[in-house]
Amino acid sequence: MAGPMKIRATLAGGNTEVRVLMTHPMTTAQSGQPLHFIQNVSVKLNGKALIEAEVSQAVSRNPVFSFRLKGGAKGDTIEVAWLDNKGESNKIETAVA
Amino acid sequence: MKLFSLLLLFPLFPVLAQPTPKDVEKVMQRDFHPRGQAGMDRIVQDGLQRVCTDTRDRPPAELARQLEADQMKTIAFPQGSLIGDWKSGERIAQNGRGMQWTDAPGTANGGSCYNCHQLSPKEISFGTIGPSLAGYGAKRGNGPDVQRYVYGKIYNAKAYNLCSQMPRLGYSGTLTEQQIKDLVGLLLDPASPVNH
Amino acid sequence: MNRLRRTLLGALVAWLAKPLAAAAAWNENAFGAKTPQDALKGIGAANPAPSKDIAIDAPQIAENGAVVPIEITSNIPGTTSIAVVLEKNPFPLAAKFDFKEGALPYVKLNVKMAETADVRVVAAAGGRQYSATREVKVTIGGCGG
Amino acid sequence: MSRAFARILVCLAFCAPAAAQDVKKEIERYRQMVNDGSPAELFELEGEALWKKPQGPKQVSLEKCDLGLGPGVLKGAYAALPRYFKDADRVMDLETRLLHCMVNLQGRSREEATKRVFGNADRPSEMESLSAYVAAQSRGMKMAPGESHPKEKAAYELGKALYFQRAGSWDFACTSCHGEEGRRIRLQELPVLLNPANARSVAASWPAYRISTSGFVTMQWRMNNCYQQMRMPEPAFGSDATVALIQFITVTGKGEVYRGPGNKR
Repeated sequence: MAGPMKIRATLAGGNTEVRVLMTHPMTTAQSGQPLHFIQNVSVKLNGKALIEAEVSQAVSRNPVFSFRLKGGAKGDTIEVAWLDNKGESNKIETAVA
Repeated sequence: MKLFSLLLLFPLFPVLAQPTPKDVEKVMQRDFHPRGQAGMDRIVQDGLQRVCTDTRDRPPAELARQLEADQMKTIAFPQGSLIGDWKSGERIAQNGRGMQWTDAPGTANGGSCYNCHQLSPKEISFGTIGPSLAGYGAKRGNGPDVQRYVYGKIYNAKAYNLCSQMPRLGYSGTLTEQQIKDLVGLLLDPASPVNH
Repeated sequence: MNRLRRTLLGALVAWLAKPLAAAAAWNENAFGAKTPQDALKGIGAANPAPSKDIAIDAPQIAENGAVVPIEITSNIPGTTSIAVVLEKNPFPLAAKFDFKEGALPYVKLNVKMAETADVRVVAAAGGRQYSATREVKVTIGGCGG
Repeated sequence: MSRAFARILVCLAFCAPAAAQDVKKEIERYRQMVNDGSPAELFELEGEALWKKPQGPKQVSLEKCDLGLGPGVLKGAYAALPRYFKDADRVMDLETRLLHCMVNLQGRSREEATKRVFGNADRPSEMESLSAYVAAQSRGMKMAPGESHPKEKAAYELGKALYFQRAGSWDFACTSCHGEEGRRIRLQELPVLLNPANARSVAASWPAYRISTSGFVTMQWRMNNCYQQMRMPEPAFGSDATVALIQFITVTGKGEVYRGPGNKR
């Protein structure tokens, strides 16, 4: 079961600032534990994918990302989703404030 | 339970005065428990710990001299050169483990030196509770008197300054004779990075 | 009718659930690379041109290598991706972000760094590759080693 | 020539301190960058779920737990701790009080409820997540621990005395590291908690997410871990000794606006 996520999307200077927190161990090959890390992150505005990321085990545990989207309006829907190397996934949605 | 706590608390602080070190020791004996290598004997203050607590680390000069002389007697100075292997000394200085309840007894302890002192100028992560020791040997040379002072200071810092915050690393059984010699090497060997 | 609706609904749910998994490509070749050069080759950026228009904001000294914050803005017009390469990590490629129309070429993330090293950022724009670096010193923490 | 000489003099006076100043500034910048977006918020979410989850022989949640402002009142409760509780006839900090509720409300044994009070990044403890959640409900409120009851005063005095008590294999007291302004262990600055200015920023930022371990840490853990590093035996969780130290630090730092669970080294 994937741990909780947290998201905040706010208008700033005509753009939308998105900050997202993810619960994930992000274990490395060096840790001696089974490799377990997020590989894909996507950011969608009103259902349309605007950012697609591939990431490695070098991203810190409990990842925090900030992104910026052009424009945006109050109430727009932002969705961030992740998928890890074991096929586990999670996503969270919020309205731009 | 209520009676117990009444009995325990009231004799300790009848009028909310500052509890004495003896009072605090009693509380600790009640509220602490042994774990791993850390036994309850460590709660019991020895003479100098008691004096330093009582005087907030400012003991009267005469008493300090007497107790420092007692501490000096605990130091067993080895014969011959006291300068060991500075490379091993650097590892001991970097290592902050040892003597904790989480540390396995019987494994070599560290000296935690960098936690409080600057030594090799190459290491930027150093503490400042103690003075910087960068260039120590370059400034003072490495004659027999300096070697003896450094060895003694690491073995039992309290012999030189009664209420120093530096642990008595030899006296407490933290470091072995060879480990202390290696640290002397780290400070005094001209080849040591401390002196570059 | 009901059954048809259920079948359609089921197909719709399956289709909705799919995009992430289906779109989830992961460049095994580049992420598995053990040198920065191979990592760069893996993302098709073997010889990026140095650029002053990539702003990397990272602390010069990181108190803890487990969390090194890096904030990146590409000021190169038409930037479509930003990749982060940690030059002394066992697997140097840390992340690659693809930006579609509507996203700004900006990201802030935290990465792990084994030791003091250069952080290299590669930005792609108009089919060309640009890069900039910034050094981060990683220090040893206090208290019990 | 004289200009070169002057330059050397200026350098002698300022170069080394300037380098140390730069390190300090950069570490400060590092902390600011990391603080923007703390995973502490993830622990708050877990804590909320635990607060509402029926547990123990009585299968009840902690939602009726009285943290000092009445059963179930969370807003501002953390900012008013530690305090004296009549039903327990002692001073309690947040974790000690949570334990009290687990035992008395949920019917759990003290032994079971304290079996694993300090967790790790892989599995945070119940206490840690709950502390994150409860503390977060005091964000923006002034820290005002209890200090009028005789037992609150006694706890403060005991905490202060403990702060100076030298013992253990390495002769340490809290003051050995936290006794003089401006000192560091490695690069970590050490607040002198006798100084209200320092105690205020501590009171305003604990409990917290710990970057070096990716776990959430509480004040009871901080006390426990300091004694471990002081080479002492272990203080019991929620004991008068640990509560007294927390009381001493919080009272010294009273009046500060609580910023909510943040980040630590």
